[in-house]
Amino acid sequence: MNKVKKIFQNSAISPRSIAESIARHASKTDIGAHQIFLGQIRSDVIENKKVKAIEYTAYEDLALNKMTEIREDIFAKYQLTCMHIYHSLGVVHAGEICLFVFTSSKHRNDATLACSEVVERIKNELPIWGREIFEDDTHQWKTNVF
Amino acid sequence: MNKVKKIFQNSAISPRSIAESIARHASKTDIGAHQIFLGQIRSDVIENKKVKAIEYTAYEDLALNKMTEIREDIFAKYQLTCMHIYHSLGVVHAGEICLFVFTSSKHRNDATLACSEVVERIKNELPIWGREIFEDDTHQWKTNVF
Amino acid sequence: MAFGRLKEILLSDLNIDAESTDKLMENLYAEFPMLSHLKLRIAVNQKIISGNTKLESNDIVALMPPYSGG
Amino acid sequence: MAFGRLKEILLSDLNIDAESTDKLMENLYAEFPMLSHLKLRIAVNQKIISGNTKLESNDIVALMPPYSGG
Repeated sequence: MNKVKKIFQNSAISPRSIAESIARHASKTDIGAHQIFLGQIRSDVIENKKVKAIEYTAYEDLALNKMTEIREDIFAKYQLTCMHIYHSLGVVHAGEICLFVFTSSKHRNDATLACSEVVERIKNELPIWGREIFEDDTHQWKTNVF
Repeated sequence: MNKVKKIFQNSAISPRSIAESIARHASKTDIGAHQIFLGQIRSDVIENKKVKAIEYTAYEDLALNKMTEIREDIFAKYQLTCMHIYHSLGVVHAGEICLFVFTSSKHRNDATLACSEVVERIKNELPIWGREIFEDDTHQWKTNVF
Repeated sequence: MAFGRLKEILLSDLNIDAESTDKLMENLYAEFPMLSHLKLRIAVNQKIISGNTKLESNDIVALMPPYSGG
Repeated sequence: MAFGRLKEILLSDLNIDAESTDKLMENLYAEFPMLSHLKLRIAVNQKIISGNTKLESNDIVALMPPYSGG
């Protein structure tokens, strides 16, 4: 069984932590391409009410096992140097970043295709739930559109 | 005629400037997805000589006009909130970043497809040349593989 | 264990005796009719199941509404 | 104007009298036989041309080897 890497953090993902993650790859001089996907909280207006935040919860154990499986599939399919995934739990406000997917490879095609596929699989296969919190503090459960 | 935006900078692209660019989008709460491509200098070994840097030159006026055209095509084709492009000129060392393409949209598909298409067109259509400098200070002209 | 909006319906994790997942769901639907509107995924001991599955005591059953991460 | 490896072959920008881009290239190939190994794109006054193009005095012709940006 492969090592299970953690992906959850109890806060929004800061631009600074993204920069640090990028900077750590400067020593890997076999990398030619990085592809990054960031999910940002939108303040959608639904029936005249504006979303001010999303509160994420997850079935963490199952999510981490599933992510390990996805990671193995992706590394088997694409020539990647590395891949990093972070997803926020708890309350993330509109304009903040809740998902950070980072793939790197020698040639750009692998990083690019892997990044899209991982984002798709995270949205489809990880047991994570978002509760949209409106400005009046009512809420509704988010549904992903595919 | 549309406004010509500058894309060149005479240095590597720092992770910090990428973070700043991301952070500036926190106020745009209609954005749900960011896609970022980064080109990093590889220290390829060619005939036993290791690349230590690439020196970029460009036909800047033509490149900026071409980029304006590409930008218009992309905005006509995809629902983007914004798009930012930076390419280094001069010497960029192995492990440093020379290209930063940043697209944002409400739903992820637009940002993702636009990002790939822009990277492809930049490599194909912008008059930019890379000279690979080896550790022994000899050089060869880079050729893009497609 | 219940997740997402299910947590609001069931209020807390429940201890229920049932010989199989189908039986378990039957009992839950009877008690919480709202559940029938949701497309649920079911996991037993962290493995997602697709058909009816036998349950032993201490098995952990997770009821999961559609995912909405990312 | 010459770019990329062409700059090393031509050494500097040149002033050449030629009535058309075909004539210009003919002269250059005669003087710099190495050029014939390169697939060049040609721009006149910042517009890339595909066929032979008439030249006026003061037109700026750019000879560009294959791009390798990014």
